[in-house]
Amino acid sequence: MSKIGVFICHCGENISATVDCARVAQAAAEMEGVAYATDYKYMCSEPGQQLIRQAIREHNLDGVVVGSCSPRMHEPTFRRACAEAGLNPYLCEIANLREHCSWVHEKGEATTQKAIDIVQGLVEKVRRNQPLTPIRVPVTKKALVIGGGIAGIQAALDIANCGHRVILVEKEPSIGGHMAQLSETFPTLDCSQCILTPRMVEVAQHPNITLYTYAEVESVEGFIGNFKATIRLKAKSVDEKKCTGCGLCTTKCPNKKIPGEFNEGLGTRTAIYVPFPQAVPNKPVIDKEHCNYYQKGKCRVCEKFCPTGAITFDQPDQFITEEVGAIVVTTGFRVLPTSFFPEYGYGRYKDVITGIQFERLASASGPTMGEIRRPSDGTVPKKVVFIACCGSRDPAKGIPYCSKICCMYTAKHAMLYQHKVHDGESTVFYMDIRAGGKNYEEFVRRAIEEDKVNYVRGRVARVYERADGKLVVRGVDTLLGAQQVEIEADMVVLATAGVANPGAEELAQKLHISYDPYHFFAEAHPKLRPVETNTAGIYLAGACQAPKDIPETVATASGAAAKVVSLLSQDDLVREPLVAVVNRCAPPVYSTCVGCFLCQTACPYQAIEREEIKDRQGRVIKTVAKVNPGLCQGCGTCVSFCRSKAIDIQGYSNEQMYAEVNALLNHE
Amino acid sequence: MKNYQIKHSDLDGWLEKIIAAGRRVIAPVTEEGHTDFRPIHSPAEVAADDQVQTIQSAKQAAFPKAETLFSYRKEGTAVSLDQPAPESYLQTVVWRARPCDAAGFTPLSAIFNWDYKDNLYNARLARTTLVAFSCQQADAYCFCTSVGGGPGEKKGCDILVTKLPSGKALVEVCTEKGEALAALAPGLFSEANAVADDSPLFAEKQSALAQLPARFSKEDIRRHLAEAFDSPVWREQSERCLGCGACAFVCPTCACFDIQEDPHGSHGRRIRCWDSCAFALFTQHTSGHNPRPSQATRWRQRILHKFSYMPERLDATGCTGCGRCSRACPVDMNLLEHLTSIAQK
Amino acid sequence: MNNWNKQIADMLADGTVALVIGYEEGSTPQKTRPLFCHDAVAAERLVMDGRCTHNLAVYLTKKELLPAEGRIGVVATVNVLKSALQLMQENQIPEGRFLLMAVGPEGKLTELPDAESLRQYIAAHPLPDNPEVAALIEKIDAMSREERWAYWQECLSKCVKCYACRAACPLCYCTRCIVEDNRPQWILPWASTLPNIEWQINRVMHMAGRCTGCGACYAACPLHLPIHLLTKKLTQEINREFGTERPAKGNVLSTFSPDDKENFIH
Amino acid sequence: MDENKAAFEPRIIAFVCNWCTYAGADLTGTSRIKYATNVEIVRFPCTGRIDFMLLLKAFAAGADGIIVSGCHPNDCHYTSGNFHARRRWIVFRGLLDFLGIDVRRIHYYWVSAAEGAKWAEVVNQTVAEIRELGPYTEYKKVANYIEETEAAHE
Repeated sequence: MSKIGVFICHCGENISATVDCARVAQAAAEMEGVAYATDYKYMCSEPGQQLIRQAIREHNLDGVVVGSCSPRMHEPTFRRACAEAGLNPYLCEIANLREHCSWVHEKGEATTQKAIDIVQGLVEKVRRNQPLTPIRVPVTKKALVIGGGIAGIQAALDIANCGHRVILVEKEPSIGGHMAQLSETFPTLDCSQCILTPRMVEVAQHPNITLYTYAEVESVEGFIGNFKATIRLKAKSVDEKKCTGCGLCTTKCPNKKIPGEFNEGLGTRTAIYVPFPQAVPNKPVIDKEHCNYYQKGKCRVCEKFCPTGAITFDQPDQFITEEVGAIVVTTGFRVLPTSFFPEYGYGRYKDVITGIQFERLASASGPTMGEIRRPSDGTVPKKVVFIACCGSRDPAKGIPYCSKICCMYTAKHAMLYQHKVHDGESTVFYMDIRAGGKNYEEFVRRAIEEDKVNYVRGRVARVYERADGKLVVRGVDTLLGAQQVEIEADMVVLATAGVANPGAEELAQKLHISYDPYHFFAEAHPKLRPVETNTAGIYLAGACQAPKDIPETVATASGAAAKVVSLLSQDDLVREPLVAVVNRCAPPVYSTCVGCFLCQTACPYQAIEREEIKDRQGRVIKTVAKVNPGLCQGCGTCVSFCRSKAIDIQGYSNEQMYAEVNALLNHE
Repeated sequence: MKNYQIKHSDLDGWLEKIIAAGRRVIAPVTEEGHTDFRPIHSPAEVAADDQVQTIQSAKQAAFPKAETLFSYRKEGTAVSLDQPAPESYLQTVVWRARPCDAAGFTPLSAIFNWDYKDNLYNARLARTTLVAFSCQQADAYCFCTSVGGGPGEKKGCDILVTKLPSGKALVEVCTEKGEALAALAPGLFSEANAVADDSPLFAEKQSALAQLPARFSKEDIRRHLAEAFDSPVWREQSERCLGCGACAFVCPTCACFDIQEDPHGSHGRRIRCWDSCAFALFTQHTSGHNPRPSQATRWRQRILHKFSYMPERLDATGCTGCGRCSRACPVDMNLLEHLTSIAQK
Repeated sequence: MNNWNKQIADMLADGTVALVIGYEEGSTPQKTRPLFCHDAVAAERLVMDGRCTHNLAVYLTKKELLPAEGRIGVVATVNVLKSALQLMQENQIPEGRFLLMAVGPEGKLTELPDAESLRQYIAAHPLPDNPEVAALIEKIDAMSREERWAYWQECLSKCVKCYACRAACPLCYCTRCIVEDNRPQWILPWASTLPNIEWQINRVMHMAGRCTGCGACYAACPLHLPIHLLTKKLTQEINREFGTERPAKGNVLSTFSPDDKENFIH
Repeated sequence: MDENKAAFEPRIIAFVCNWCTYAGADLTGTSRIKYATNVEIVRFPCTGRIDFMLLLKAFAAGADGIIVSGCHPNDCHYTSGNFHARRRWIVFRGLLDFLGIDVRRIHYYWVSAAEGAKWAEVVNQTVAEIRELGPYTEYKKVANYIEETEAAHE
């Protein structure tokens, strides 16, 4: 027999103006299982809470219903008051008599009756509430950061600087990512490498950071606070401990004509190579695909010349396992290549290049030492056309979204070009100029007004090569009444769309995080949880979520780091116990879960695992579902799905909800 | 009690009078090719008399599949109880039951009056009149003659009607309830139609009955069952059993029931409904332990209860040989076949 | 003795299988019934023809009936194979535990050792849709709502809750059926109209995307209530709304598409 | 509308998710928008949690109408609970309709936390429509009915 206390709040006159609170309390007193009921002017006030506490003690109450404002307002207040009086806080429920009753109805019998019904429903619910204790999950105080671009670097440094250990995994031979490729950065035009490389070095030297380059995450198991990641260390064919980074091998390698990734194919590298001079670590790897020894079985020139004997051919890939408490995914993005665009020649014209290729041309450390020269003949182009929104905002291309950074970098490119080629002419075709951001609009105005970049609002239909070898850009100027324009160009720069990295989907599946139709990783909530994923303990930063500029990338990285640090700063993770639970019962049944596991796909959080129930000899009796309380967020979708009702959710259990629904219609 | 002869064609007129007298009449009705007992309101609804059996037995007249034992209402601290008044039960006539249906009420009554006298059952039965028709055909599942019954057996009937090839029907009135029913058609059941005890019509009745030689005797079965508790036969016979309740629910003598609550806040009721020993949950304890953990043990219980425990404790056999369980069984568990094999072991 | 009976007798004799589940002659010439063969002698009784309609897959989840060691052979109809495949997808049949076998027109025995072979066999032996069932569904669809309610109310009021429909269904293998859960008492346990309707709604919803359409539920019903129309109708709806392909992982109702219709949500 | 219908006050249960519709209904209150008293709200964590059996139980307990409401697509606090719910309702509705259960009495809505005014409209509209349909007598009749008990009595 339960002893429920019912406390009806007047909320000043907010409730009592339309609801007869005394009558509600009176009606509640007569409800089955109610031991005490009263009304009071301000239940949330200290005297009101004291009234609840006192009644709990005096009447030995085992459940409380407070009829007051919305539970979204004062549920924590009243649950705390109950806890202070020794009652498990989860034995307290709130009847929403203000927002859902007194404020939305006129004064009258029906309103008071509705209030009574609401209370009745929650009395029946609370009679079936179970005392709950918050869930504690131990936390491994180490983080894994996947991706060593600026996002990963920033996140790793922030976490490491808070005293936690970080594993940073980068798939390329060096960290740095796209930012290392950039020439200058908008809107300040400071040199990208100058601001980035000190941070790269800091990562390498940080005592709390373990850096694995040329490495990839193979698999991830576990859950928040308790992940186990297996990392593949791809064979570098160079013993890092012996290598001094002298670079002799790279000068001796006979295979010199390999298009370099770092220079976006505009420069070449050798088969044993360091991607760029400031690489971290500054030690070479052998690219097996292009190495004569690996491909043809003969050469080993580098081995001959290496003064320290660091070359280790036939080194296998290594696998290491790291236990971490949190994971930050910062795997970045890529831009579409020019070959994606049939209207611009499918990448056939050498002087039609992407924005990132232009970055390399403009970079002082690039293949042209910072001089703008055409890839085809090395001459300085006198007329350059920049085309914005190449692919982006074009549903026909499958990319309806805005790539966000192109407006700004196109302005920057045009500006850099004008700075470097004083007699040059630059034209930008654009749809709209999106320059939202600190000093961004001013930056674009400067390009137009001071550097005289010719902005044409319109789409480019075609780029083609005339018989004389000149490129012609045919487009439309919508500000001149959709007039067709044709502009000759020595070079065309396409601001191609930023898209997800190949393999993003595969990684998401390894991590059990969700992704959008474009394979960008999905936030738990686009506004309020922008750096979290739906999988607790896994966070996102940077352009793996969507194209982002550097400030935003760094901000999300620091945001994700803050989330990680707040997680790792706890010994135990404490979570609301409103989670799903698979039942256990007496043998020989053990659990009424029949182990069909169809529920697994109903869970948005991959919280449903398999558990083997074993006898004392260790033999498996049955395999049943188990909800990982560390991952479960308590939506209850599995509960409604389970055919045999073997899963239930604490706080919204089948018994509770059934009783509440039935009780609401109790009065005749 | 008297016996009468009437014309086949007068049977409907009699039924009409019974209906007109306000009796609730349950009779075989054919829907979608299947015949079962249903309430009827006109003789035209009654199925043609060409089938061996209805799907279900007539037991529902006195032992419905669900019934309210009592209802309650709470106001403040006062509780009021409402129990159905036995007087309020309608006078019911089961029309064209079979002798095996009628025979079923003997073991059923024995169970419902074993220690506790079940007023609801008794009151319903007291208001039920069974008009049985002798069987003129039997099928592969029938075995009444092996368990003490017969296609023209009067025991348990209030009235037994036997249709004779001559176009006459011999009406044997067996009880006062039967007399009361005959009295509703005084024109038919007149002195002129009375049949003497030595009438040749009784011989004609015997010749009109279905021929069904006994395959075993109750005593054979009891003797074998006394030693069969640990026999492998239970597992062998029950392997294909699916554990549904079809056999028990169509059986004229199965009396197992469950008692359930139907609470609605301050009011509610307690309900009795059919249950079956074939269900795994039937004997499951709250602890999880089940003393009959397998279908084999449940099948054994079914047979032992009917053919060993009931004869020992109630002096009644829990089977009338109607064969309904076998016809209803989704996997063709044939009781006659199983019993014959036990008797021959 | 057919050649395939001999083959199965040999398999039982040499221990290839410890048990074979198949069909034998039933009580009347019109029907057959399930048979458990524990030895080669029993295998002589096995039959396979158009009368074999029981869905033997129902036994594959009944551990108490199956020998602890050894493989179990099943002489299966296509309906049995379809159910067995679904059971595999639902993690109910351990790999390699059962040897499913089909008997071809000339008595040729085909062994179907794994899910892939089952899939191929089922695809190669499509079962025709029962036009009577489709016609009945159309008839009910054509009724007014009130007529439909009257039809089903009348029909299901007859149900005695023997649960033969559940017992005969290979996919009703729950350790504890929802009707046996009394906290809360989801479905009132006695047989009367609403509890009967609620039971059928549950049974059918729980079959969503799983029902293989074998009709065992209807065949088992001692009262011949046309409850298979409900599962069939549900399958039709699911096929129409979500296509005939079932998700590779999970169930129709534990997966979704962002493009599912919502013309009824405002 | 005849007088009986006007006098009939339908009883309606609303099954709503905590994050969108419950909060939206809170906003209706905060905005002091008035609506009919006939609806009682049951709070669930997510529409994904709403068991179809609970809807049937509401009818069995005497509800004349039902509202089911949650987050708009892509707004779900749990990302996909509402998608799962939507699919469940598609199948469930089809089955109910085939059984002749009056699906016009179950109203489905998406009401976000910002749509306080919409919640008031949703309630008023549902109440008006259910009032027009009248009490769900045919369901209530079978809800507490035990054939044998009732049929066999005077």
